[in-house]
Amino acid sequence: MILNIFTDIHELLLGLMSEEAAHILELVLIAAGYLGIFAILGLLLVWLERRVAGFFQLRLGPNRVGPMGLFQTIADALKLVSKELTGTVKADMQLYKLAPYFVITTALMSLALIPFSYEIHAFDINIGLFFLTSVSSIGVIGIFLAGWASNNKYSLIGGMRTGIQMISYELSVGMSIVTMVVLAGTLQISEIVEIQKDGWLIFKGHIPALIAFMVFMIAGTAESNRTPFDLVEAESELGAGFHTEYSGMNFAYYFLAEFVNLFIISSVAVVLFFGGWLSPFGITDSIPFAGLFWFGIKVVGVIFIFMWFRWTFPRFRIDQLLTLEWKYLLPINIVNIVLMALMVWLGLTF
Amino acid sequence: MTNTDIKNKIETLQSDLTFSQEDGDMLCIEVSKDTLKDFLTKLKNDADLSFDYLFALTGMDFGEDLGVIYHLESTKHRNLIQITAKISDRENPEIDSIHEVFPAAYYNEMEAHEFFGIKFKGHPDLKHLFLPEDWDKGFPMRKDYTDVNMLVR
Amino acid sequence: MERIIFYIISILMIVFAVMSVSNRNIMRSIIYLLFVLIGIAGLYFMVQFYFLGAVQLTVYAGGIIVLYVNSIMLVEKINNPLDVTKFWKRLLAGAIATTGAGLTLVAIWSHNFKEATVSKEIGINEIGKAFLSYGDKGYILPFEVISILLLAAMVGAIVIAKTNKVKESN
Amino acid sequence: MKEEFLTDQLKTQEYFLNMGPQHPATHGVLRLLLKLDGEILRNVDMDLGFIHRSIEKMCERDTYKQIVHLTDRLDYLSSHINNEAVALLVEKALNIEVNDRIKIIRTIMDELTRISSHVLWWGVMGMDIGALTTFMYGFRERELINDIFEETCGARLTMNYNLIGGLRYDIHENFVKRVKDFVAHFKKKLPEYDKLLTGNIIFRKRLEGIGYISKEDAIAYGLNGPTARGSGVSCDIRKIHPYSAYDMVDFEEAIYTEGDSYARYKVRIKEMWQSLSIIEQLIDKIPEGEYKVKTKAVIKLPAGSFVQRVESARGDFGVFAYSDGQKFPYRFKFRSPGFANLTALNKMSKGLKIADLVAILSTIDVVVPDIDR
Repeated sequence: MILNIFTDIHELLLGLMSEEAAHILELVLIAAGYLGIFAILGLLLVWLERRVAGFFQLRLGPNRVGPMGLFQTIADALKLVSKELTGTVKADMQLYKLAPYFVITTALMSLALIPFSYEIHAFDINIGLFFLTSVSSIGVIGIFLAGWASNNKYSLIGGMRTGIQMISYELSVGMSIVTMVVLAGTLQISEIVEIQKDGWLIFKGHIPALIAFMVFMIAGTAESNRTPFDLVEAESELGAGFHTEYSGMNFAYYFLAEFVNLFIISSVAVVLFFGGWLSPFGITDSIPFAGLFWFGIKVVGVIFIFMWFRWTFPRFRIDQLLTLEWKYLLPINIVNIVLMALMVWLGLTF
Repeated sequence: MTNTDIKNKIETLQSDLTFSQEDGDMLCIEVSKDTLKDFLTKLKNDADLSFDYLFALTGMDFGEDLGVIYHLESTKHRNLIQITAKISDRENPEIDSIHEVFPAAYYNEMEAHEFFGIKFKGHPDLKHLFLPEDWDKGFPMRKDYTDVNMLVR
Repeated sequence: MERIIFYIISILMIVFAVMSVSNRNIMRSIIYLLFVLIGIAGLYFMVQFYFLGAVQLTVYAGGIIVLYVNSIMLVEKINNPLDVTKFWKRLLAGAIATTGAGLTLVAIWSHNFKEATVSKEIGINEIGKAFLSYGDKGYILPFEVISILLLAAMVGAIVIAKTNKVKESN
Repeated sequence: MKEEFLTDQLKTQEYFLNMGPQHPATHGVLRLLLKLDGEILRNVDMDLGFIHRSIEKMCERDTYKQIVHLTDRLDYLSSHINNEAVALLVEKALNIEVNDRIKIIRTIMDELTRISSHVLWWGVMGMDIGALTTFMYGFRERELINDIFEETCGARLTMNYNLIGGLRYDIHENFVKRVKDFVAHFKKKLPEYDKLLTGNIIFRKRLEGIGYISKEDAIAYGLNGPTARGSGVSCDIRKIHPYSAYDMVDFEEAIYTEGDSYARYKVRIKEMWQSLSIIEQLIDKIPEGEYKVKTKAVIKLPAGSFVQRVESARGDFGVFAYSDGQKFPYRFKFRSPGFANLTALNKMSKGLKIADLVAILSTIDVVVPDIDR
């Protein structure tokens, strides 16, 4: 069986070396695996974005390199790797070079918490969702630093906008997660998925869950800096915003991290609202690794909605963005939490 | 209003004016540069004329004199008139700025300044608008300007 | 192996702590401070205090540092290096720090630690209940005090951003 | 108390931001010097001339027939209309009477040019506000118009189709059918534009009340074209001083009185509908006849000043010729609509945010070669 593949590797390693060394090697292997997932996910999502953009914009998108243009992003990545790393003379070089790694590390750390299927789940701790939000709160610093250390006014404005935007909308993301946690009764991601075996949470929690889902989608778009909340890199205003001065691979880090963050946000939405890796009505739950397929389908569906937003909506202005968060989303969220608590207390959930 | 009507009306406002092209579609008036600003203000504020729209401000090099041509239109009556003010001093040409009367003149005066060297008295910021900031090769739109790179006719 | 990781993290923390206080670029020292705080969180994770670690990350790394970075970016002469403090001030600060460190060390050495045999993972439900109870093992008071800490951080940020008017008039 | 605290205690530093000459929002090489307080605009100054080609000086060494073709390079999006301005000027000065066929073809081409310019503006407008898809939609229709142009005279953008005393070629035999096809197609697509952008709540919030300029200020600053008509100024040269075939058609001047960016946006959308209506009225009425009037080989204007104004896609495009009776003009001045509109930018955008400046700049619809001349 395929399920045994991990155990087989474990035993093979144990046969070759001591337990301690095997443990370290396994950790290294998992890390390498996740790095691979990171890169492939990023490239795949960039490709998907371009195809979706083409679909919305009456054009084809990349379709020459490889089947359906699948290798186009790989070609682009190779180009970026081979490019010169430029920077400004007056930049704070130390922080300037450090900044992309904040973004990429936090994205990678969050990825470890994503349950791709029942079998593939690297870091399943009891405070999973809380850990996810706390890690992603550090990612802001990377963008902040990039904006500041570039010593470019456009970058600086972009960086300041990020700070304001991320701090504000993290609240909404967190609150809508908390609403769903009230319903699920746990923060552990695998448990949240298990609870949904008899029905996805979006159906279980009906009205408050729907509100939470909408708020989560809005705030999630803002968290991943995508249109209509892409003020950070608003290209018609700021050129490229915080990463104006980055080139080559340093730029690619931001680019990849943006798409991986999109994936993480979508995964969280899938876990919280659409039953994670579970198949509808449990039709394929007995087959190992089938969860991977269902999880993938659902995540791509949510990602498609995000991309739909991006290629349809115009951009907000910074004060409108803050008004939306503090005057609308936050009060709605607070009321919604109370509503959800009442529902759970009165047993009105399905 | 016909050109004759406008002419008659304008003559009551100010005396030292020269009229021409009365049978064309646009009345041309020449005014001395010292009374120019007053004259334009009167034209703008007069209820019957109300020339409130500065259509164009053109710097001129008449050969002997420099000058500025103003085209004014009335958004009420839709008559276009042309007002010419000549400046005889080529070395240090000066004329009153009218940007307080017509804000539209602000950037146009900057343009006339850098291409013809006409100084507009009262203009707060006569910097180079089109030419580079360190331009010192004279005034390109004047007739006596020669540029080695420029092809002759 | 855990021992090795512990030492690596500790050494890194000490190095970054020293760099943080000795660097004259305010932005860099904030970032070094961030590394120290992340290191502490790392130690918590090592002993499987996940909740505490995550709180450390959220409150200190994600909250306070971001607030400080945000407000420091508003400071006028951010690119200028910080002033070197006066000698007696450094002496005083050093003395206080040494006293504090000494007290901590004395407390640690005088206490009779028992080695934990089973590392028990504390459930999130228990933590939640403990936070809201004011009984014997309740944490409602410390929980509220944390909010005062955040308030203090905000006040600190405003103080940094505020222009020193007295200095300007001189 | 709040304001006092902000100004006294939290001292903020104003800084300069150099927007352009290479910047996506400036649509070319326009340099804006912004004085900012945070993101709030305190002052907007401009530095021009990055593509100044001194066309006015070049005109002084060219004959009138040559000058027609220099005007393409001003506002390249309404090149046909610019050509027409010079042609009409010379025709008026020399009393050359052109027949109705020429007039009607010129008018149809004018309106097609206007639609193609507005469609491009609409695409870019969406892009400036952040909706990237509009650009592709705009180009879809623009391509059809450019195909018509290409079939008619071989060029797609700078057409040089107008000459003094007529047109360069007769229209292609497919012309009428293709124009009709386009009108039918565009009538279906224009409501799509409204669905995508006009009714969008974010888009409206971004434009409504932004970049306000009153009617009086609009006149004083010399605003013209759709920009001024958004403030309620009636300034359509096609109505006021009709030229070519505009006195034969019935159309409405698009005027909105709000004076904000959204009004300027609506003016241009309405103008596209009006242009369609004008084309529809004229396309079946093209009479038989010559496409060119014979003119002298060397054209000399009588001494004097001549002004011809046309309504280009950007507004009141004026040509002023000062002739001393030679075959070259003594002074040739182009009154560019974009330059006049740009002068009010500071007035419109003071106190707003950078994002608003971008929105205002695109509702003014600047084309930099037109401003720099």
